[in-house]
Amino acid sequence: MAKSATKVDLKVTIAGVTFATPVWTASGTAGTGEEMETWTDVKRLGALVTKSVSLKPRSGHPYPRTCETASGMLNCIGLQNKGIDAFIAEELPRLAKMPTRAVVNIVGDSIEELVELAQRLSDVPGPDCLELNLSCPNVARGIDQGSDPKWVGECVAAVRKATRLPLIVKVTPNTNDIVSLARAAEGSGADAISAINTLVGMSVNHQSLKPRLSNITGGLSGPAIKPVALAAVFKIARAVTIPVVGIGGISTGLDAAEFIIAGASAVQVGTAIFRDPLAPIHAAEELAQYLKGRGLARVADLVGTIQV
Amino acid sequence: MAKSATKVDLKVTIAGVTFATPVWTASGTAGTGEEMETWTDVKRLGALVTKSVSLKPRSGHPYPRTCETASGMLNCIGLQNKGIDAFIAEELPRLAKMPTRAVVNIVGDSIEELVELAQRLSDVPGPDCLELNLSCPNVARGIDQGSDPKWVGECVAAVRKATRLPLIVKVTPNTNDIVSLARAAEGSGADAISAINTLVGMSVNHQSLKPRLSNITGGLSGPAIKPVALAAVFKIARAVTIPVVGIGGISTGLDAAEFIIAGASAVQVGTAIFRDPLAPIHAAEELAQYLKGRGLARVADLVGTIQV
Amino acid sequence: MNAARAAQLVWTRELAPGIFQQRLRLPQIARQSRAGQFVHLLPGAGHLFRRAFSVYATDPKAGTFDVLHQVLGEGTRGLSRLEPGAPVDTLGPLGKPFPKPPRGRRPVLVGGGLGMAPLRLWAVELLGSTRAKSSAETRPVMLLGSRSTQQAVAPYGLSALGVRPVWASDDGSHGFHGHVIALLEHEIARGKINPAQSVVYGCGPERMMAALAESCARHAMPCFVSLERSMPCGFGVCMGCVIRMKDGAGYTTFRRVCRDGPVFDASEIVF
Amino acid sequence: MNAARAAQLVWTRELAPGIFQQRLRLPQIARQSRAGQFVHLLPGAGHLFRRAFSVYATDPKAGTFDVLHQVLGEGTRGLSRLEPGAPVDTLGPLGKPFPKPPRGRRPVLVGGGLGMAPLRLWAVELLGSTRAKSSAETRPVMLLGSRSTQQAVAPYGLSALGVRPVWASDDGSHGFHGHVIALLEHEIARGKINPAQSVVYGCGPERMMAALAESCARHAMPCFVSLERSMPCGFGVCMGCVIRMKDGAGYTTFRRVCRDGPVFDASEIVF
Ligand SMILES: Cc1cc2nc3c(=O)[nH]c(=O)nc-3n(C[C@H](O)[C@H](O)[C@H](O)COP(=O)(O)OP(=O)(O)OC[C@H]3O[C@@H](n4cnc5c(N)ncnc54)[C@H](O)[C@@H]3O)c2cc1C
Ligand SMILES: Cc1cc2nc3c(=O)[nH]c(=O)nc-3n(C[C@H](O)[C@H](O)[C@H](O)COP(=O)(O)OP(=O)(O)OC[C@H]3O[C@@H](n4cnc5c(N)ncnc54)[C@H](O)[C@@H]3O)c2cc1C
Ligand SMILES: Cc1cc2nc3c(=O)[nH]c(=O)nc-3n(C[C@H](O)[C@H](O)[C@H](O)COP(=O)(O)O)c2cc1C
Ligand SMILES: Cc1cc2nc3c(=O)[nH]c(=O)nc-3n(C[C@H](O)[C@H](O)[C@H](O)COP(=O)(O)O)c2cc1C
Ligand code: FES
Ligand code: FES
Repeated sequence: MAKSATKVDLKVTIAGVTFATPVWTASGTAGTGEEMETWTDVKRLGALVTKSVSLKPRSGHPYPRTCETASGMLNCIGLQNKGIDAFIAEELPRLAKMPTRAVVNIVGDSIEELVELAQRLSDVPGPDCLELNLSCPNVARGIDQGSDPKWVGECVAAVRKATRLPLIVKVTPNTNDIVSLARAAEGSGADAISAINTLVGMSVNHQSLKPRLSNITGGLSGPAIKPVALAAVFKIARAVTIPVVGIGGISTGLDAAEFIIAGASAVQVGTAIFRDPLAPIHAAEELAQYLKGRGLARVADLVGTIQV
Repeated sequence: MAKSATKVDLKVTIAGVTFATPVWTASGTAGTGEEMETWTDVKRLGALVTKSVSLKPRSGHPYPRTCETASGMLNCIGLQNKGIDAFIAEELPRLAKMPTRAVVNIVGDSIEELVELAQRLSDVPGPDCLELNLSCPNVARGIDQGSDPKWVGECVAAVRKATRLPLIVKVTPNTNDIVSLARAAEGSGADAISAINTLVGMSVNHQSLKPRLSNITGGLSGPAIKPVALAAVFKIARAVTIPVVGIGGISTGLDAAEFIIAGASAVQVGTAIFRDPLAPIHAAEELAQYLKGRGLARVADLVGTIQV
Repeated sequence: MNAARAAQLVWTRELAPGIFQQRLRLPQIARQSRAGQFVHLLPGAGHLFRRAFSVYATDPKAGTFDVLHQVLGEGTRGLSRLEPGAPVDTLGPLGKPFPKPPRGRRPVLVGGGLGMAPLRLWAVELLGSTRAKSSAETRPVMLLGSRSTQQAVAPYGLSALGVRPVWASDDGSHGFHGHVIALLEHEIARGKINPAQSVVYGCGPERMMAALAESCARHAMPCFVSLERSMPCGFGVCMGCVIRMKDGAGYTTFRRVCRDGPVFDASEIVF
Repeated sequence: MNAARAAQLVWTRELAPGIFQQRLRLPQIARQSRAGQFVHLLPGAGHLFRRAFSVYATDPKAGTFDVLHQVLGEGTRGLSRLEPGAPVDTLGPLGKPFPKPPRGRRPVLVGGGLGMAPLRLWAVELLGSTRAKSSAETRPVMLLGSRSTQQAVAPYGLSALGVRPVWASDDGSHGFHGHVIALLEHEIARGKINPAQSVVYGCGPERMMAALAESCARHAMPCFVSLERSMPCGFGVCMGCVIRMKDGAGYTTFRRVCRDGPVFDASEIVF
């Protein structure tokens, strides 16, 4: 591989949308961007992916909602969000002005809800992309449906018809066959696949004999799940022709590079933001350094270069 | 809860077999016991669960077979084992004499193979129990079959007919519904369920652009997966009436206690043995201390005491 | 744009077994922090999550701030073992400070254990703003509870400013024998505190805050409490650190302690 | 029953940038270790896995043993930073030692980089067993390769025993200019080493060992190499550390370096 003093271009284009860097925030870990504006230079984020928004406001689960685990954390936030009306009225105007791409993540209990959400978001300025959360493990029916390729296909097809916005479909890792989910999404018109969401997990307090989360189980995220996420991204990228957005345990630029080598066209940084709001920006910088060190001029030159 | 100076009895009985402690070794992490005899006092192990044995000898995958990950490791050993003939000739006689319970873990490519293995092991002294590995993620067809409740049911039914040895069925976590697998096993005559095996994972070397494992993907184990394992054990224990053996990221007696609180009747220590061959024995000691501290006289008094 | 920055550890003092005061240098925190706000410190490079500590003292001229903490687990242990000069990754100041006392109400500061920390800075700020017209009527009153003498840490530098905390201890070894809420009731009963002319600021274990809220409600005293939660992010993005609101519904059922608090009007929350 | 035990760090010396010799006290290791065997050290309580190091020197009377290592990652960094007196959880001695030289063959020890470590102990053992009848014909010959002078570490205490390594260095700054295998060929060519009366013991990077095996095969010299593998357990239970055997099939295709090795007859393995 030629090593030269290349000027590195971090821009990536996914579903016709150009992102300043391939390093985005992950849904549920950067709110709707307001706090990120305080603590980071948002224009250096590839995209701000918003916390899942649902049709009706949701209260989420009671405290305790999180706990630390070995190299990771569990959460059972329970999709607390203000609902699409307030989101459009209060959050979108700010998001529209934010000097970064806004990927709006939507979640629903039914296909109809997702369709309505997609429609509502299509008529307003702000969203550059939609991300369909078909994988949140914290809502009763979330897992079963999200792990059924047939449902995923129907769901994506319906939402596809409802909007012209680029569609990223976020699939669940709590399945024996994430590849079929991705294929179903692709077959129904998804523009990209994002993976992975959290793994179902639990923690027990041996003093109180109680679960450490109010909802008993929750979603596992952070470095602990990085190997699971990498395997998922690698397999999906070989099975579909649309871009894959890698998520799971990414903290640094070298983590990002590993996902891109395995086939991701972009990545999202989640849990690592809690430790440092600047994590995605630092990761993008480190990724640029890495590309430069390898003499690669563009991110695309690294995508899927894994040698197997 | 009464706290008194109880004398703690660690004995547990599962499927009619009594084990000196509820802390066993996990398959593939203690060989067939020979090395454990050198490095630990095996009579203080609840049981020695052997590395999976198959009908024919298997070479396993080339090096590199393991790599470290955040709070865990990946492996793609590929079930290297000497096959049932050599196992019975060379290993069983020693296992039969070992002053601990021998749980023989068997793996096969087909139901017929598993049936034959079970038959072969039924006629010889040594095995106190069989553990059916229906979940190894390293063999091509392992995952798909192991995550199909129907196949699991058929498989267990067939093996059940072939042997009178107590049957522990080890189910895969690489599924959307581990509970159905456990139910299928119970319905077909399993005496106990063990969970979990490793999660499918992968690691990439960003310098060489190569996967870190020869077989590209491998199984993730260690503290990183403990939350996933606990959730699985909790759910299974509420869904079946047979005992559950908890596995996944257990290193200490308090880890063991958490699994037992969540519903496990016994546990297996795997990856932690690599750090310290005495880990299961120390865990049993710490568990006894813990029980004593809570004024509990027997392990059974802790099983499933989770307050939800 | 703010950002996490490396503070420098100036010194560590063990005030009581397992209780440490640490001075850190980071001018922006020293300058910007207001009583009730907190800093989110990374105990070391190997840690995945930060730990929240109330700002205990500031010296804007020297560019330093102090925290007071108790070693509970890995995070606080890691911090307590740092060598002077060590960098400490610091996010802050975070959260909303204590609100000013309503007109005509004298601040009564009620703390339990290390809940004393933000109250100590609050006392200093209150004295600063009222020093000129400082009188027996406006000076803050401070009631502090601890388990025993051993655990009772005197608020740093307050006696020099003329504030002498009234102590309560569970075992009677340090001041009033009993709970600090019992002490508050006692002070009200013997006329030392006049509910009609007081406002209470509390910080301490959640159960104590619940009891304080109840007591204040009974005496019709306004009461503001500073709360603790496990805080993955500390700056408002994870929704992990929530508290239930009395008048909440749907999305507003729960609010974030890190960003909407940590100080809340005690009458508005469900303990 | 053996078990992992806490050795005590006696001292650490940085011999070259990033290269450390460490002396540890643990009588059983000092007494039992034979050249070619290794210890599996836990770099600290926070580590999940041990790290393998050849036993470099032993002092059975003092109950100490030495390791020689290079800081590569977290494990070796952690070890190098320990303070004297620190406990180091130690499993060992592990693996099979170097086999004795066949009759009439003089041992030629060929090392690359820190592969020198087990060879140094082997030289000491060989001298011990042949000292009485020590002569030019039975004394071990030692050929060592390094990248440069800076990285060339003299085998501890060997010169006092009269063994002077012949050096090769990649950049020519230290002895023979070139690879240590080229040096071996050179010594054979100029009659210093007689293949018919020599046995080779090698330790170093795998590629070097492959080249050594090839060279020895060509000269019909028996050759034993000590190999390295990533070792999760080190005592034979995980099957992670395997090497492919030439005559293996099925189960015997791969053997464990930790327990069936780390020393192998070079002619039997597939590099
Ligand atoms: C706004 C705020 C201000 C605080 N101010 C102080 C202070 O001035 N002095 C002081 O000693 N402590 C203070 N705390 C509590 C302090 O953050 C915890 O004691 C600390 O996080 C424990 O960390 P650990 O790793 O040592 O303990 P561990 O018990 O090992 O921590 C394990 C986990 O539990 C969480 N946790 C446990 N208890 C608490 C708690 N009470 N509050 C928050 N998180 C908790 C930790 O964040 C972590 O996730 C404050 C907390 C908050 C939220
Ligand atoms: C039998 C044996 C004897 C050894 N003797 C010595 C010695 O005397 N001196 C010395 O400096 N080194 C020796 N090594 C190599 C030493 O074990 C590695 O350098 C060390 O494990 C690196 O650990 P780390 O955490 O610093 O590096 P990292 O690179 O961070 O380690 C990451 C992972 O790679 C593994 N790894 C990477 N390279 C090696 C390697 N070459 N061998 C084994 N594992 C590796 C580690 O075990 C770990 O799993 C020996 C290895 C073996 C197997
Ligand atoms: C506190 C928290 C809240 C989350 N909320 C959402 C959510 O609302 N919608 C969603 O699609 N994913 C959500 N996720 C999942 C993340 O977007 C991401 O897929 C997952 O955390 C793995 O990435 P990480 O390891 O980098 O955190 C959440 C994760 C965390 C930790
Ligand atoms: C190196 C290695 C080899 C394993 N081999 C087997 C095996 O042969 N059969 C099996 O059923 N499980 C095997 N397992 C899985 C373990 O028995 C256990 O289910 C898993 O590792 C989770 O437990 P742990 O986190 O304590 O290691 C293996 C695990 C490891 C790490
Ligand atoms: S700690 Fe994350 S929102 Fe408060
Ligand atoms: S390191 Fe585990 S078998 Fe060799």
